[in-house]
Amino acid sequence: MKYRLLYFASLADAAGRTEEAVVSDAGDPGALYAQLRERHGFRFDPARLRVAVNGALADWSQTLRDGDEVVFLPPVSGG
Amino acid sequence: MKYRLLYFASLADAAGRTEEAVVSDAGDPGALYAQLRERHGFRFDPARLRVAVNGALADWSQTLRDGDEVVFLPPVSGG
Amino acid sequence: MSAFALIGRPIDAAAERRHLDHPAAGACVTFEGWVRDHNEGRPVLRLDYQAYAALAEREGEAILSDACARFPIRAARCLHRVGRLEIGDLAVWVGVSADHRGAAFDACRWIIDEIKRRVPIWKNEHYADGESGWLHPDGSAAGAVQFPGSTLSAS
Amino acid sequence: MSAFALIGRPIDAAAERRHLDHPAAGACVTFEGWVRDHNEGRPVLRLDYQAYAALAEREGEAILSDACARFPIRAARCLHRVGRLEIGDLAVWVGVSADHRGAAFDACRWIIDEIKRRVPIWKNEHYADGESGWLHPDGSAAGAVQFPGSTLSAS
Repeated sequence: MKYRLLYFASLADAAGRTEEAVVSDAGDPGALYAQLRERHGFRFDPARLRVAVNGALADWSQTLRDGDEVVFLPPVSGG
Repeated sequence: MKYRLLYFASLADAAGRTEEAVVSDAGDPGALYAQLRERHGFRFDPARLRVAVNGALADWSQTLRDGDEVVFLPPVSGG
Repeated sequence: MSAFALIGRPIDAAAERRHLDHPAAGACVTFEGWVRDHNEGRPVLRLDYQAYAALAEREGEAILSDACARFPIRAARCLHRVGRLEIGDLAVWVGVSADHRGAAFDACRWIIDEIKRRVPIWKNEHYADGESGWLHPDGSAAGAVQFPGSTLSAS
Repeated sequence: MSAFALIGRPIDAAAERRHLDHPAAGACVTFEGWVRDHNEGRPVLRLDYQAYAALAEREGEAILSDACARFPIRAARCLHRVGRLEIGDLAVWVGVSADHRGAAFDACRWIIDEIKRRVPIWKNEHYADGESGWLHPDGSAAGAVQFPGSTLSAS
């Protein structure tokens, strides 16, 4: 399936891009992050991240569908 | 001795004036208030008031001197 | 200009706020007290504030100095209106800047609590039914014992 | 206009404050977060805020709605800057009006705590020594794990 990834903050720095289209057999955010972590060398354990699918917070085990926008959120520092 | 009294809020209403010169044999604010309470019908027990002498908070038993400015402060309601 | 002041004209909150600027400050908390249209269930039309100015300014300055000693803050200011105010008017303004927000919140709240507790300022509320009364809080939960104003006590 | 917004230009705090007016409100508490000249002992020159806008606005609105349900308040608003900011710039503004000051203080503090805890906005600090780094707080007392920025990671 094909997913659209957005990257922010240090994840964007590590990936060297702010977005990318990914073709993957990962069926949920947990599996997808494991693949992308290996590809881009992300330093965060998933326990320190949140994940959003199509603009809403989601579970790591939520079933992904073709075309979903997936965003891994590192710890925030607004305010 | 002669004292200058300033009255605020409901004490001014009860006294019908905002200040007055008083000749009295009262030697401290406690005795002076007892006299003025009788004259003007002030409803406050002294325990609910504070007293200031010459612009600074004072004790009820502080010795007054001729010419002192004395102010009995009802409970405040600023803010 | 001193950090506490009584003021007979409208408070310029934006101008006051600029006095709190500090390059090391990351947080600024302000409190504004507005004239409400009701108190203890009674409709209020307007009010008057009266102050014993000499002592009020001394006490106000002491509160701000105490706040700077008690809390890790950079600056603290307070202005309080006197005279006639209408519904929605800004009656009292408190501003605090600090490196971190916890101290700014704590100090701002402590200052307004102390201002209300001990600065010699009194409020006379004018009600929709034509009555008026000085508020003299008695420290109970009800908050205030109300005394009829001079209009009534003349009767 | 919605109560929470990301904004790429300077925040007009006075204009925002007027949106909180309510005739029954007697208290208004505002929080301003300013860009400090230091963090964890390092001199800071400027910073950039980046946001995942769609989710940040959704989370921000949810926080303000929650605040109105949790606290007896009349209005609550928040604006957060994105993009490049300089020392002393206003980065985030929170305002709350309420009948009584206790709820206004409590709600304002709760809102900024929640904003900092969960709204997807990230800060990149640029230091006096030329380094920069995204801040990713780890929940510890130290407050933040710092990641070198892209300039460094290219080396």
